[in-house]
Amino acid sequence: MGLIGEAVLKIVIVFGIVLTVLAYLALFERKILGWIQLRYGPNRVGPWGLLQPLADLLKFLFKEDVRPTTPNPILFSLAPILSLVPALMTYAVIPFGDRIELFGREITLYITSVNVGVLYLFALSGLGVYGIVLAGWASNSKYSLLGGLRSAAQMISYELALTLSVVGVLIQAGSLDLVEIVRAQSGTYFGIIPRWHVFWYQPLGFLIFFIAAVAETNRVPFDLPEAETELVAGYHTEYSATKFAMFYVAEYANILAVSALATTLFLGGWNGPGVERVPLLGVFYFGAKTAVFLFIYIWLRATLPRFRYDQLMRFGWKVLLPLAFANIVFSSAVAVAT
Amino acid sequence: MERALFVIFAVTAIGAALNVLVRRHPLHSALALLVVLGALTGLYVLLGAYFLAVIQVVIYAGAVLVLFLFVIMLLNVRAEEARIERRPYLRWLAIPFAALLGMEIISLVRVFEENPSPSGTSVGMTEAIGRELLTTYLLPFEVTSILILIAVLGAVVLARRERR
Amino acid sequence: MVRALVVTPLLAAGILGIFGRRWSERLIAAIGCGSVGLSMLLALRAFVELWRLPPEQRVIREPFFSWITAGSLQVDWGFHLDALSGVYILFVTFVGFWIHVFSVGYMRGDPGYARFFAYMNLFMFMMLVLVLADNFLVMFVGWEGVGLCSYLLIGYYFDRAYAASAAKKAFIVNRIGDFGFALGIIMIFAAFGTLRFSEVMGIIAARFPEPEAVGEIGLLTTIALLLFVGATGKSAQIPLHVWLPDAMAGPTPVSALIHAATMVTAGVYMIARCSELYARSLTALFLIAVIGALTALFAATIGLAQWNIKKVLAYSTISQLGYMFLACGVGAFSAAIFHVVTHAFFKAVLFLGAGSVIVALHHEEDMRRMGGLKRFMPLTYGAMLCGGLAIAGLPPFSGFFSKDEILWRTWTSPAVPEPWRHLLWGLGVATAILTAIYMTRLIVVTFEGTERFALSAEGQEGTALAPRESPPVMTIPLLVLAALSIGGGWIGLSEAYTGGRVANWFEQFVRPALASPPVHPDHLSAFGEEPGHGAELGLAAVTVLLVLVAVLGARRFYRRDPLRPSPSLLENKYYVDELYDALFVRPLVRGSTLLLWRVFDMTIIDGMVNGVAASVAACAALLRRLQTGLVRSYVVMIVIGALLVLGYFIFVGGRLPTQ
Amino acid sequence: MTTIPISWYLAVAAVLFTIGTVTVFVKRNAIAMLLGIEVMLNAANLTLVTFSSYFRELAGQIMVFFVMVVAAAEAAVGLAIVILLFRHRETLNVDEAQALKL
Repeated sequence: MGLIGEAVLKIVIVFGIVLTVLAYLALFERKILGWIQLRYGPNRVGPWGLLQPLADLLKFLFKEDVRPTTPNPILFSLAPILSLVPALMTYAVIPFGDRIELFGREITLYITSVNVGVLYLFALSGLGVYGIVLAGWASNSKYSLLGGLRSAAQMISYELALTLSVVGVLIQAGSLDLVEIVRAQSGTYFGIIPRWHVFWYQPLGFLIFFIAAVAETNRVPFDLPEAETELVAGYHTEYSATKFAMFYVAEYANILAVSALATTLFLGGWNGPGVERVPLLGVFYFGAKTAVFLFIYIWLRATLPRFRYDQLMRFGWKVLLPLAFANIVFSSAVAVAT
Repeated sequence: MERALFVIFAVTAIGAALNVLVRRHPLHSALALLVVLGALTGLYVLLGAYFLAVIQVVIYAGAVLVLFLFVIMLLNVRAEEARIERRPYLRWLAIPFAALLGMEIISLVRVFEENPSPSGTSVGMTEAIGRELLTTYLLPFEVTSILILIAVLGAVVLARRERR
Repeated sequence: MVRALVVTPLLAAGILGIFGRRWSERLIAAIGCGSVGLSMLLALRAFVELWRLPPEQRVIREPFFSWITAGSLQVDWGFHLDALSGVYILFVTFVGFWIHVFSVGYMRGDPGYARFFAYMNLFMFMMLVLVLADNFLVMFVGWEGVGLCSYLLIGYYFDRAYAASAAKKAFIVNRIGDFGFALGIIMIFAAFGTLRFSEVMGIIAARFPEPEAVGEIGLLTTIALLLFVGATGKSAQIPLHVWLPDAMAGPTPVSALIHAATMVTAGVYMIARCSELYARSLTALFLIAVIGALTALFAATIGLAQWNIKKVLAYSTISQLGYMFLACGVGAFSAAIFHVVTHAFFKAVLFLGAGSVIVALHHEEDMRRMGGLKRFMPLTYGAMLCGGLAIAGLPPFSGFFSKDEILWRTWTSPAVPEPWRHLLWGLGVATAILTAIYMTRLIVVTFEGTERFALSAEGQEGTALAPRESPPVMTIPLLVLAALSIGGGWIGLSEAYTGGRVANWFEQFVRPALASPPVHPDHLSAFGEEPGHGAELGLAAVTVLLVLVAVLGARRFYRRDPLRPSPSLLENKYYVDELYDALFVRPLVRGSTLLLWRVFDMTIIDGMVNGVAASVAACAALLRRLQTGLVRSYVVMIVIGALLVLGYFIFVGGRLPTQ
Repeated sequence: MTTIPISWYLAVAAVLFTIGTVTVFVKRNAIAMLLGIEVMLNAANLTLVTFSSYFRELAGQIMVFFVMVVAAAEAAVGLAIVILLFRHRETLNVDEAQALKL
């Protein structure tokens, strides 16, 4: 019973933390956008606007749930759930840190370690499309439908590059288990440079992964499924209140998950100076690295214009995909040579 | 526990498959197929084929079925309407053949009835499958990759709008 | 590693074949030669690895992939590197590399540059497959593959009728031999149930302790003779020798590589590879020895009378191949392989030298229009001289060692009955003398005496038309190979010369891969009585003396009148081509026209074809009603069909699998 | 570990296969027919995985892998044809695509 209790406890803690982080991520984004655009950003609710997420939450909960006339009311309600659940399920395998000693027992700082962890994540990211596509379909609206269509095509296209960009890392680490991949990145070269994949043989893979990840999460400059200048709000045009909140949270959950994944795969996860002695420090390192990615996401949003649709497709298929293949060939060559 | 899970997954799979059959709208059929795939994933896990279970979700659910949805939405397919068959009397042929099928299934399944059921935990690991694919099955593997390439080219050529 | 060395030339061949057309000659040459060079280095590495193993375990097996699995037939692509194939890959890649380099200069300006190198590389691949195969079927792939490349390269100038027909001739004559070879392979599988060399030879060694006697046509003899038919085709032995002289229609490097150094020795290789089999059939060995000796003598006499420089060398090749078969026939497999190696060196030199001359004289191949080239092409002359002395068998050139070894082994062979072995030795010595004569004639007529080629209008050297020494890209390979044909023989120095103090290195090395010769019943009583080193030296001295006399005599003879006509019987190659034409080709053509075409083809075959077409049309008229255009009805038909078939197997056929 | 008899899995697969076949029979919509084919393929996959697991033989799972790949190829080409059909005929009813029949 102790083990199950421990697992449940861990799940509760992780989800508590993740949901809090997600709530503040929205604030974080608005603040940074504000600063970049020489504004203050939200600063009315609480000190420095720190209670803003709470206010937003209340607003979403108490707004009227407007439902369009649609032949598929069930699908319409199902879509946001289908979008949110896979996004949250990703955190089950992400290793936040190594194991620690607590109350005389060893506790791992991740919910579980699956030997096909990376594949599990890709499976979830593949399922994430359904929410968006079905939302587009069930809304019975032209804008939504176009958004859903775009999203389906875009996510299939960029998922290829995303998956292939990771193959190099997998070859180098020799495992599909995320914990093992992080362990493979411990230590340093020449005592200075960390043994992270981004520095050793996988810089190209990292670049492809990051770009494809931005596209996969429908963020600027790849946010065509919800391009407000063309499609009002794309697939979630017709959504409001709680259902809209679900999409909103799902988007941030995806961003956070992808950032955490990039950290795990390329930036050495929890690794950092002193982690061997104080494992709890790993969580801090992990958080810091992930935060850098989150900042870059917001930074991109503030600075880059949106792609045109044909540019997006051409970039994915004719630039990223060949590069990913080249990276696999390169990685295999390195693996054979060493 | 095992049996309960098996029954849950099996019933889900069959029920969803019936939905694929019964639904008039292709989109609903496709979603029912998604459920079938999910249930099968569960069965694969029960059988110890973890790699295939994940791959099932990645390839079938994540790619193939999304493609179906995409096309359904792109063409804005409507629900099928009932129509009158041209040769309704042929319908009666179904009965003898259904009987034949039933007999065949039963006799084939019964072959394995008394079979002891060893568990399959050791097979199905990613590494073993990868090793087999790139050694024993290298030639089929490469041939399949060429098949995929041809399929991609074929799809592109077929679906391309002709330029004038 | 063995895989890499085999596959490298194939990759290059593919690349050149597909993309080479638009590339510059420089790039093509780099890829063409580079791949073979790489292959050579890899072969060297593999050889060294083999060398490091203890002598009795010198086998490297490298499985590649499984190819055919059908019932009990299991054929894999696997490579088998032992002392025998190790020697082969080493000299094949080495000689091959230098001939490729030579070709860079020889083929300059040819419009089919890339095609040429693609074929040559493909040939190298096939040859390596042949040599490294670990079973008969893969060897057969290589065997047919080199035949194909030979065909492609003989017919390289396919716009010339004689080249095209020479290529066809080579292909068809080889087909006759291959038919025997294929039958032999089938018999092996039928008899032993496997095709792997190691397994087949193991079964033979275990099941047949005693050799089959002379005149006994048992299982082993049948297989051995069938395989030997293949060898006569590939290695141009009587009666299937007719294709090789015509094969000279291809570019000269091709003649050097395929039709002198490597491919034509495949027959010898095959027999050595199956030495365990041949050592158990005295009949087959005897037949091989006789055919080899006869071919050697017969081709040497023709070589005396030819005017085309390449034809002389072609007949010389046939003759030398005869030597190798003689060696196999008397059970001296290692001597045969040794001669293959030295022959590869000196014959490559001779052919490349001839190529150099031919280029210098703007593709003139008739020796009657050569002469006096010594002055213009000193390097080529020097190289050719080395090659010539080597093939004539004068010490210390390489040919001496191998030829002497063969003659000595013939004299003392345990496998051949008493009067015959000395008779065969006599034939061998006669061939050696003839070899010395025709080779002296070739060098004298080509390089010495007056200049009979057309000089420029002023008749002076230094003008555009005067022959010039070839560029370094051609002379360097010549010199390298010439050096080897001088010194290459020392690796097989017979123990007799050191009084038994130093063992024959080459023989020591290849012996584990080969069988020891069987003992003929005649010799059983005398068994154990080793002939002394003195006898060996004495016989060698006799041969050398005879050859020396022949060389000097021939030199005087041909210097006086280089254009001395030869007996027309010899010049016309004993009318063998005409004989075959009258015996086989014409009856075949007439029979085909009258019987096969007019009667069989026009009535029976055409009748069948038209009848089938008509009946298909009639059936189709009925069946096309099934094609309703309704996809779903097709589905129903498929499923009903499947149900019925399944039902048949379950309820009627009773083939239900049971646990 | 597993106490489920092999025949249970096979029975499920057989039923799924039958349902898939009937789907292909009954539907006139080309996309729905393709969906039926997917059901059939999945049923076949289930038998392969079952045997693979029960006989501890990896070959079955490898075969499933190939089946999935071929199914993906089939879906890509099939859907391209469907799109083409729709463009030319404005319909997805396969019964109406019979211009080539005799």
